[in-house]
Amino acid sequence: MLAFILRRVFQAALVMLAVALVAFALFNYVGDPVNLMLGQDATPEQKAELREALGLDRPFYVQFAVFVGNALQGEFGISLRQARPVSLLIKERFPATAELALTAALLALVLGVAMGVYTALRRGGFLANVLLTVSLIGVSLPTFLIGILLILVFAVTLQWLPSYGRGEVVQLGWWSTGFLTKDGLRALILPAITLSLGTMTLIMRLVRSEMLEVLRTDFIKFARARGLTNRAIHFGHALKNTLVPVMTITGLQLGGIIAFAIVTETVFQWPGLGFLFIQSVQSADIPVMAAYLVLISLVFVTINLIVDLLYYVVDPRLRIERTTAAH
Amino acid sequence: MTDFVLLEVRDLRVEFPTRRGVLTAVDGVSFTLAPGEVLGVVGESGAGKSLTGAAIIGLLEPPGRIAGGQILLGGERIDNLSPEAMRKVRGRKIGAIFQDPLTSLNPLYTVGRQLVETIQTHLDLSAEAARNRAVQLLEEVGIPAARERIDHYPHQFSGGMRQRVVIALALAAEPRVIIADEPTTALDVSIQAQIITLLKRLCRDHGTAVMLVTHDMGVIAETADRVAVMYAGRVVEIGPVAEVIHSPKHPYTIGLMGSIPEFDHERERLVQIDGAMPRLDAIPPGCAFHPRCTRVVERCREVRPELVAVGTTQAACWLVKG
Amino acid sequence: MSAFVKLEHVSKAFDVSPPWLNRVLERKPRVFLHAVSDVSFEIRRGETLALVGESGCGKSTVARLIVGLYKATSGRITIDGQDMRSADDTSEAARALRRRVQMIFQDPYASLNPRWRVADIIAEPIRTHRLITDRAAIERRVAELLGCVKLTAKDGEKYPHQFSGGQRQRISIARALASNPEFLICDEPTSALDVSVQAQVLNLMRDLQREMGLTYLFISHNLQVVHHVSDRIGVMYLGRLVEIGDKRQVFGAPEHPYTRMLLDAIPDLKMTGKARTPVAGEVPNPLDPPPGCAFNPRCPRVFEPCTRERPELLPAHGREVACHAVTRMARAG
Amino acid sequence: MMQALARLLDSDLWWSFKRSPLTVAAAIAAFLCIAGAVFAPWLAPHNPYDLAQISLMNSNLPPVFQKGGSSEFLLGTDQQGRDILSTIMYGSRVSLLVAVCATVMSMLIGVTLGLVAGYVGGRVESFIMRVADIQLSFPAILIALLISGIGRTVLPREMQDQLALYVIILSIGLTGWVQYARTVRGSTLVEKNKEYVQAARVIGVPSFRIMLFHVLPNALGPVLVIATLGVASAILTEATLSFLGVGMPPTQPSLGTLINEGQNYLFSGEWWITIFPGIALIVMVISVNLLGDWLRDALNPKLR
Repeated sequence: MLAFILRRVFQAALVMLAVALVAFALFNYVGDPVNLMLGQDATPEQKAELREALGLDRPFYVQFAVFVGNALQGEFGISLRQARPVSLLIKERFPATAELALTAALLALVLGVAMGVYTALRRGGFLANVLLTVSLIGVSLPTFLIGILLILVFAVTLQWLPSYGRGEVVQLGWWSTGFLTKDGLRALILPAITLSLGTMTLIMRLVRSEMLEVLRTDFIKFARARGLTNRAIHFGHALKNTLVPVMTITGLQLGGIIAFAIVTETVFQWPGLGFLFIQSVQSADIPVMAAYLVLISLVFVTINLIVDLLYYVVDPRLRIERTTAAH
Repeated sequence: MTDFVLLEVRDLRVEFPTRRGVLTAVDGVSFTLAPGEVLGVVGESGAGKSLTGAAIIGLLEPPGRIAGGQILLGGERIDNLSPEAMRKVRGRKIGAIFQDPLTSLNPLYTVGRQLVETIQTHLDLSAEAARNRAVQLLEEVGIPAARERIDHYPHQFSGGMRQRVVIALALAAEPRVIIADEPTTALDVSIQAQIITLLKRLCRDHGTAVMLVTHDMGVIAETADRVAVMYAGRVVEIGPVAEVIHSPKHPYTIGLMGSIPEFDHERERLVQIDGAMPRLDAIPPGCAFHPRCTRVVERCREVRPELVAVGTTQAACWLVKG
Repeated sequence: MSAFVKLEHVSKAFDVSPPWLNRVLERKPRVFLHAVSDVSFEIRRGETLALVGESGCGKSTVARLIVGLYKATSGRITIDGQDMRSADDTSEAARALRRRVQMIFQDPYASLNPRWRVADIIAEPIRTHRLITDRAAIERRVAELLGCVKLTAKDGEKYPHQFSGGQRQRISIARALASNPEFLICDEPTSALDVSVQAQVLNLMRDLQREMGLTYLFISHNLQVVHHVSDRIGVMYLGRLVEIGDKRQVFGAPEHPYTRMLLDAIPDLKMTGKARTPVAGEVPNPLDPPPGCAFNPRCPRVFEPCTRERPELLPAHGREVACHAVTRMARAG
Repeated sequence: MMQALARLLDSDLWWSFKRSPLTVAAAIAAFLCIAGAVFAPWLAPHNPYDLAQISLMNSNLPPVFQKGGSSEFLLGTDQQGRDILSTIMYGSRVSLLVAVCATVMSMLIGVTLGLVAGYVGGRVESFIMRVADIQLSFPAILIALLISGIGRTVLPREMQDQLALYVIILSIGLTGWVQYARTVRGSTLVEKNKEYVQAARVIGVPSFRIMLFHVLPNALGPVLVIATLGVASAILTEATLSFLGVGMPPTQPSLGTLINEGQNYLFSGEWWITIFPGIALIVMVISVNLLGDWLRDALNPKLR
């Protein structure tokens, strides 16, 4: 157990280090920060001065160490576009993305698993076929188009829901939440649906195919032969075995939600990290890009770590060493 | 023993609709099973023996379906029961054991949980009583330190021990009939002998009847009271086991017995049946065995022979005179 | 006749250790699975030696060691005086040796590439070893080989899935024969087949041996089949040879308690009323074999040295046996 | 040739194809989309990028079935007077080109790495699969964004539009290989242990020949399925990138670029500028996805 956790944590740390290296390379070598900060017409003296001030004349590994040290304290320098500390920008934007992603992830997980189980058990049934067809559309529709269509229908035509922004938010310390006002919740509906739809259908299709696979196994057949109720077979035996392989992919999909938040936030002008990131990509605002990359990687790595640990809880084959098995 | 019929299969027909038409995998199979009797069903792969078993417990995999005939348990039809009624029959009145003990158990639950679940599904017992019964069952199938091992997961048992657990599960609600589908095929010879001995003892003690499906004549010889030989979906010979083994009537049974290598007399060559069992989509007209039969006559190619009684056995062959 | 195939103290261990981090943290040692330990035997030209034993006894590993699919951890394997280890490299000698040794596998469904035509499958050894280069001649040779295994030249145009299990196994045999080998290793060649088809394949193998003077190593768990095909029999248990000798000796008057138990465990087809005596217990975990004689926990004749000292394979009553009880009796008698 | 055709018409694959009307419809739709895209210069009613052919007089015309629509511009025009139908056809051409090139690139990288990992094993395998795991935990869209973001910074501004096509193919192609690698490695591990591969080794066939002629052909079934679905998802990724403004430039618009440009007119009522390219995109992706789904089920022996 300890070795398992240690190995996972070590791998996670390795990934983070690799990401930090990429971010650092971005920061320092892609587009000369001195040029970016001073503009094209600065004098060589000015450049040299800034170079020294930024520590760019020091050896590579020292610079990297400083970068990592700063990153650990949440320091990523000054945004080139907005001329404000990156950490401040991120702190402002983080709650918006977190609330959106969390809502979407919950929607996707709960509905995705439920629909997946339903379509597997009622294979060939009418509603199951409808859900399957709809899910195909869900997989085939790009997130941004879903957003646009939802806006067209619910905001432009019917005028039921707002088409952009977070609505009214309440400040809790530095955290701003939209969960506590009616306006904020209304503003959340369309973006959350947009963001969750793709993941939801993916999870649903995955659960369905895994469940069908499990339902074909010998132990399910043997459970039927023992006369267990359908309830016990489907929800006791099949579902648990289905969730073991589904967990990994679901973990990855939740990471996907954060990535696609970029798109959703762009469509709905949602003042979150993704929107910030896309603006920084368009204007080559490297410090923000680097900070976003590190932060998002941290989230991914954490999700993956949790999924790995969940495996350990669910599957006794991992928990109990094979070699201790007696006869 | 034979005056009371526990399980009766009448003219059973199992079909599989496919793109090239409907395939008949089991075709007019009839037999009876008395309480405490062991009926061996033997045949090569594709003969329809496992499907017959699956049809009896109502677990044919779609698109396979029972297309004709009746199955009676204690005089009552069970082939037309509702799914829910049939579920109550499974495990309670008819138990089943499958070939591979490695895959027959859910890997994520302890053996005890699976046993208790099965017991409580069919018997009105408290959790504690069910658990006690589970321990008792494990002891009965010869699992040492059952009280401790009940909380182990399937992967912590060896192959032979797992098959014992499977047997305990099949017997959990004291069914009157057990369908054992190749219960020893996946096991080594020495373990095979242990499992067969166990199965025989348990069924004698509980008075359970067994339909033993296997391709191994040796297992049949030492276990079964009667044996049905199947070929291409039909029973070609059925009778008391000693009779069928020592004086087989149907040319297929004769060939089958001759092709088994034996210790006592050394032969330069084995008796071989040329060709292979026909595929379901190409079953020859007349007697399905005629293309491989060395004693084929004109009528074999055209008219299908029915089972006729010869002494205590029955065989479906034109050369056999009743 | 001198030995054609010779194994001297051949062992094969697989490293199945837990990952490094687990070993360090949980203080676990490296673990080796000794699949084959110190196995020595000879096969004479033209004879059939059979290896029997239950699953996990190492008989298939022996087969794979001889054809070079595995490398032996220690020991020496020679074929016609030539060391198999030279088969590692791509030298001309190694190629020549490969040509002379071929193998027939267990599963007729997995042993033929489903995407190749049968004719191409059979021609592969010919092309690989460049035995014939002329296309028409290859075609003729393939037709001839198909004839050898009672198939027709037209069957070469088909794909494996169009054949039954028995036919496929015959195609495998034709492929093995294509390089004119002298030594065939048959790893459970009939255990996936039905009995009536098994008889066809066994008869064919026997005919081919007669016609071509082939040497066979026949591996099987089925004692009746082994008895039928072999001249000599080796019985394996947990990676070791426990008894080896002439078929009539070993099966007629088994000396090792394990051989005896195996024979007793065979179902009695003649129904002489003799109940089969199940062997007590199960094969121990091969990662942690019992000390001394590996069979001692199941042996009815176990006595003091068995749990302490591993018995050597020694001649006794016209065969070789690795059993303290037998060698002591032999010495006393 | 005739023989091969006859075999195809008799195969299970063709049978399952004929039996599913949805699949036939998808195949027809996919064929129309692809033909319309590939032959756009010959089939399109106008050339929207020929300045001589467009006129501001025709700007913002609604589609033909709405009031004010013209039969010359079946699906209406955009703000510059370009025929929407024609821009869609030209746009599909770009989308499809990017998607197919990126898929082929992913496939080549993935299949090679997967085959090598599966067949060689050991440290090579651990390394490749570890990289794949890490890559997989980052969504493709993010990596693609990063690559095109870097491209944007590194390349001189005047070259950006010219090179956009290559940058975007590269960024989508580089992120898609993991699935191929994992699948091919999986089937390679299975096939490698099958007895026909061992038989080839016993015969003395060299390793690379075994990989190429024995293992690879048997591992390709699932690759075909992934590639089909991969084209669909590459179309989506490209559209998303273009929508975000980091994909194809307006001078060389793909469907995503068109949707992005049209989006600004959504609120002022000119819905057709964005909705029709959107529909084209959806039809293209759904039909390809349907074909991929069918192929997966048809090739999966367990479902038969």
